[in-house]
Amino acid sequence: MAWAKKLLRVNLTAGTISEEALNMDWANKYLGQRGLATKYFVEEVDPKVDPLSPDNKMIMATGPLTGTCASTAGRYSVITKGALTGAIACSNSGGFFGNEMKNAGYDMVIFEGASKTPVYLFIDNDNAQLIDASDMWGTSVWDTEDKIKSDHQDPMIRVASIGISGEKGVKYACVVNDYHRAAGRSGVGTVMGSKNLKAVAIRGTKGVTVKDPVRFFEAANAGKAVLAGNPVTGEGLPAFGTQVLMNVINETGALPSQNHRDVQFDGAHAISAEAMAEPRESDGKPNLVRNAACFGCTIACGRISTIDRTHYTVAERPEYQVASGGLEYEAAWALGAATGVDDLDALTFANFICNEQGYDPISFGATVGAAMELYEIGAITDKETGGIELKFGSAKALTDLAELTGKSEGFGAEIGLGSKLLCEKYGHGELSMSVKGQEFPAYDSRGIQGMGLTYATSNRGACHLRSYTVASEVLGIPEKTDPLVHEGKAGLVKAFQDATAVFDSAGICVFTSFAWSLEDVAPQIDAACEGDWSVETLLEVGERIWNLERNFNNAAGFTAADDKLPERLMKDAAKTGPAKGLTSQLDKMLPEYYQLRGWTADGVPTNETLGRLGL
Amino acid sequence: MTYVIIGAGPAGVTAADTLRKADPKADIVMIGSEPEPPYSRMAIPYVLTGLIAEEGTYLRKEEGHYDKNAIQYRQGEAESIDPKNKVVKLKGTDDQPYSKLLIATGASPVKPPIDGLDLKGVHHCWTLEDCRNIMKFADKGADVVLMGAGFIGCIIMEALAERGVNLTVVEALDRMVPRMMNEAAGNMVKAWCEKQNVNVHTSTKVTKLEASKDPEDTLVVDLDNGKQIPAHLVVVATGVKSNIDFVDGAGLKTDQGILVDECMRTSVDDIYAAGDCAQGPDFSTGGWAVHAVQPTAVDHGRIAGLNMAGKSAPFKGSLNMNVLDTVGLISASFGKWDGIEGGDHAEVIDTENFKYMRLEFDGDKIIGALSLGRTDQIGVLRGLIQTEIALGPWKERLMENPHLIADAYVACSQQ
Amino acid sequence: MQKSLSIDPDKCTGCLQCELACSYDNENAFNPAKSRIKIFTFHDKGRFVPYTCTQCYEAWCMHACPVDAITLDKGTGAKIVHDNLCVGCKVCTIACPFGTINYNADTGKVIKCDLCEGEPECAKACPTDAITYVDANWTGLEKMRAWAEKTDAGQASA
Amino acid sequence: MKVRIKLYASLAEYLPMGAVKNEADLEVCDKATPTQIILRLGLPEKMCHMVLINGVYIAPDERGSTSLAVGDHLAIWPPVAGG
Repeated sequence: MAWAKKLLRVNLTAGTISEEALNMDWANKYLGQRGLATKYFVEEVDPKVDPLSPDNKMIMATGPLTGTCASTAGRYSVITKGALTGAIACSNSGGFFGNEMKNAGYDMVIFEGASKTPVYLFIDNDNAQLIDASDMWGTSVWDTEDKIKSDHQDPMIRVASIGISGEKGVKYACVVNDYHRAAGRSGVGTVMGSKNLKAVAIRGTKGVTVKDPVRFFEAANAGKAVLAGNPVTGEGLPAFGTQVLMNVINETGALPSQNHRDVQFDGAHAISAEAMAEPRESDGKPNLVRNAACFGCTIACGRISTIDRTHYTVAERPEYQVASGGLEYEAAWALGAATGVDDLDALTFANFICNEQGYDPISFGATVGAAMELYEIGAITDKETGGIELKFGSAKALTDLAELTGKSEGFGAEIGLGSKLLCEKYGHGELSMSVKGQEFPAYDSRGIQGMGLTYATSNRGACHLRSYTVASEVLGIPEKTDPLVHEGKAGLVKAFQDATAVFDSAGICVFTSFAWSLEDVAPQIDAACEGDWSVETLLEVGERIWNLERNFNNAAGFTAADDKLPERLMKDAAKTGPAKGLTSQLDKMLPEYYQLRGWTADGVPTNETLGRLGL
Repeated sequence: MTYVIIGAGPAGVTAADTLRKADPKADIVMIGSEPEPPYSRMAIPYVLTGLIAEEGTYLRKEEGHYDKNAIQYRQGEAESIDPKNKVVKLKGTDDQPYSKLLIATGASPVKPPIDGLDLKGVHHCWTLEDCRNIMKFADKGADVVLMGAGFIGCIIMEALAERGVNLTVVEALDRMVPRMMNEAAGNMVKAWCEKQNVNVHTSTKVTKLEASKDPEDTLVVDLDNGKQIPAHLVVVATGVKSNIDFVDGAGLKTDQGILVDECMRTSVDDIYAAGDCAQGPDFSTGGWAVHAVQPTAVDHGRIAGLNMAGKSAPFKGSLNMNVLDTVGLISASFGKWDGIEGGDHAEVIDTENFKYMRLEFDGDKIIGALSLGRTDQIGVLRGLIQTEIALGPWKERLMENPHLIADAYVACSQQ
Repeated sequence: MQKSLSIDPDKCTGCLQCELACSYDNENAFNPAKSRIKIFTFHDKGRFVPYTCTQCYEAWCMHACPVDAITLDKGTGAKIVHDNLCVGCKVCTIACPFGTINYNADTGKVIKCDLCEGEPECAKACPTDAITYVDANWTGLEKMRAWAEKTDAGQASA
Repeated sequence: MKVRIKLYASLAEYLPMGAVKNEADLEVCDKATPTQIILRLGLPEKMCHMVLINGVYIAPDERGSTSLAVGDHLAIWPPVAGG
């Protein structure tokens, strides 16, 4: 019922595979996916483990709704200790892989140890086996996916794999499924690479059932009707995708540009959703081919794009002239605004390469931005870059580095360190725009105050997807708050964090939350899953998950001192826009946040809090 | 107007129904030579397995179908045709006059020239009567020898295996289903059958059958390799031939079957032929062939019916195709599965998982295919071949991965 | 006026809600592998094509069935497989040139679209109107039928 | 006086002739309010979800009372989101 109630444990060191019953006591307390897999992870893994050691584990997990007809219910997450951050990592991906895992009869797959030689896991319903992947090692995500489908002569196999970047230890490598959906952040693909695990391929045909089908259909259909009737999820996202935010955030004065030196970018329009839809001069066709959905998604915000055939990146390379996964907002920001590059085709090309070689465009773009600043101040020179003129705004530098980083060659290997290690290496740790080693995404914490607290307290390092207060502060969802003030943001962040943990653990996409509240989600979970699931229970689950993750990080050695933003955001005021003259007010929000969380002033959950949540 | 149909198999019944729709007022007479209502030989194996009762084989399930459609169903065996007087002579009963005649007499199993085939316990598996006889002998654990591992032999094999008999198959040619499969596929089927505990002898002939007294009422089957196999039952499935002897003297041109044109007309006015007895247009070769399979029989029957009723409906030709379930391994063949000279082919063999796919091309068109271990969307192979889709860039993809047939079909036909 | 499924690939986002609805209605489980409608994804063109039975007038599957297990539903025009009569011989699966009738090894029967007794779940579940159930005369399935006519003669004139 | 009008996403079709990159200069009367400009450009009111003057959000009940000054940027979006 909703849960398959079974997991697969793969010991890569021993080459063994075994089935286990899912711990349903835990499922009742942590729901699934992010929450439940984190519970398994913290129970089984030493918090001090080196992320790249065989003692680290990696869990691919679905939620109870994954594979059902609830809208967007095709998600899975990769849970591990992040290679980029050393913190608990949970990266969520759409596409069609999560559904396939559930249909093969598994809620999650736990990988432990490390294989001596490259392997991939092939699951064909009840039959799971590790297969030699030596002939795929050194190939891209795209080639790996094609090869596995071809080897098994089954185009319906779903594949999640790593590219060369993940093999070679680029710190922010992703796990990519369905060619261009990715569990993108924190270096979960790097961990996978360290285990010599090239791919997980699944064919599942068993079907997914729910507790009360009649009620579930009603609840799921009601949920879909809410999404369809909501102007954001029903019209805005399908038509313009997340990229519609480029002009919004720029206008709001919260679009970090050139390594967060500025909060607005002159080239914003040129790399926005509006630009993606404009016919280009050479062939009269727009960058955007069409929108596309992940499994079960009735929103369909995904972009399918092509690059202008005459563009320097692809003119001689027809293999990149076909349609593929196009720019989403965060990627476009990092590849564009963060680096000062306003060439839409160059960004699209870099994005293709990120997908093809499996690494996170956010961390990559942000790191290139940081490197550009290092270059500008002379901390790195042409000698280090191998002759790449690493100037802000250079499309050529961006696309060259994209290819080099994908293969971890030349200066690409340095970019592959991530901004924190790179900046420290060249003596300017302060230039890394990151928290807990993970680069910021596309919102400036001076122009959107809540996001500063979001980044600082995110359990997986700087991240917008742990509490997307942009929704409230800028977009007015569910209600408008003032982005420039810090008052009330601690509570807002906490509420978003707890609710988001529920969405991430249910098997659905957090984008539904633009239209859905937990009032819309609870009936779907309650009809699908055994047990009683109300908004209140779910919120408690969300809070429990948040504290579980925090506890792990604390045990791993993180302290309140790690809940901080780079000095630039605390001291250098925004130069333009509504936030002109403003810095982040994190120091005012953080104590209030700890208090609201029931944590000590040092950011440690009190015994009372832990007891209340049953931790 | 009186339409007369000799034969009550799939071709005959389809023709009768088609004629009724096309010509509501005409008289329609269908003549069958077996005592049961019109039934399907294809379904006999499922009676053997117990999945269905005999009634389950009937070609039309609706109560009173023939009466309701004013199709007069007459018992009788055609002796000869008198085209001049437009009369069919029937054995031991009144002649049947016709305005237009359809010959749909099907085919019969051939008996190889081997001693002992008349012994008790030796049967074809062709009629319901045969089926009843086989069921008497083929009990669980009984020793059964199946002569012939062609298409029909294999269909029966599945049923016999399911009854739990100790089964031995003897095939004279070098592989199983030799007329439907190449060596690679035929050998894969053999390996599969052996894995399912069926004894398979290929390149082996039965030399004679003898009655045995130990135990009572059994047989001994002598093979040309010197072996002797005991049997409670021997099933003979060594091929079929068209039932056309009775048309001698009627002036119809015949070859392997009765020659018909693209409208299923024979060489004699107002006489048509369809189904296993007809040698009709062959889609793949442009020539004429007997394709003794169900889809061809009903296509023939429908085309013949339409043309007899005066609706011009020329036939583009039948595609030789088969689908077979050999003890759980499902295979299919289409068209020129053995290819043409100078044509490309794509082939993937997965011996371990008993999966096989081979596509034969003429330029960028598929002209034939063989498949084992796959059932999904397999029909698109017919579509690809018969609509002569120019594959363009999809040919290269299929050369790389022939399992993309459905994608190729949809891409090329629905863009 | 008889209705039929109308398919507009340009509107399809590839979400598979149709496959989920279809499989649940027919198999009591969300299982795209058992859906009677299938979305074909052409990755490098960014194109998604919903694909299912056209319910052709003179259906090859229906005629080829040796045991009369596939019949015409006069109300909807659907060709219906009767599980109690189907023997699983699979002849229909090679006879249908669209490949839209398929063998289900779990049940030993074939499965195909039956238009859900006139209320197709796929059309109800489609969020973008790529699949609609409309008057038969102006459906996109005409395109498939046009292809069907190439398969042999007699089809169109029947 | 001249102000800069910016209409994005599906509102782009309401841009005056000669607009570039979703922006156009518009001659309006002194102290014009967002509501007046929305009416003049024929924008459906419920589509005007986010109304920003120089990047600062103007709440729906203030759109009729907040005046623009020379050179101000008035940017308007329908309901959108991303992430």
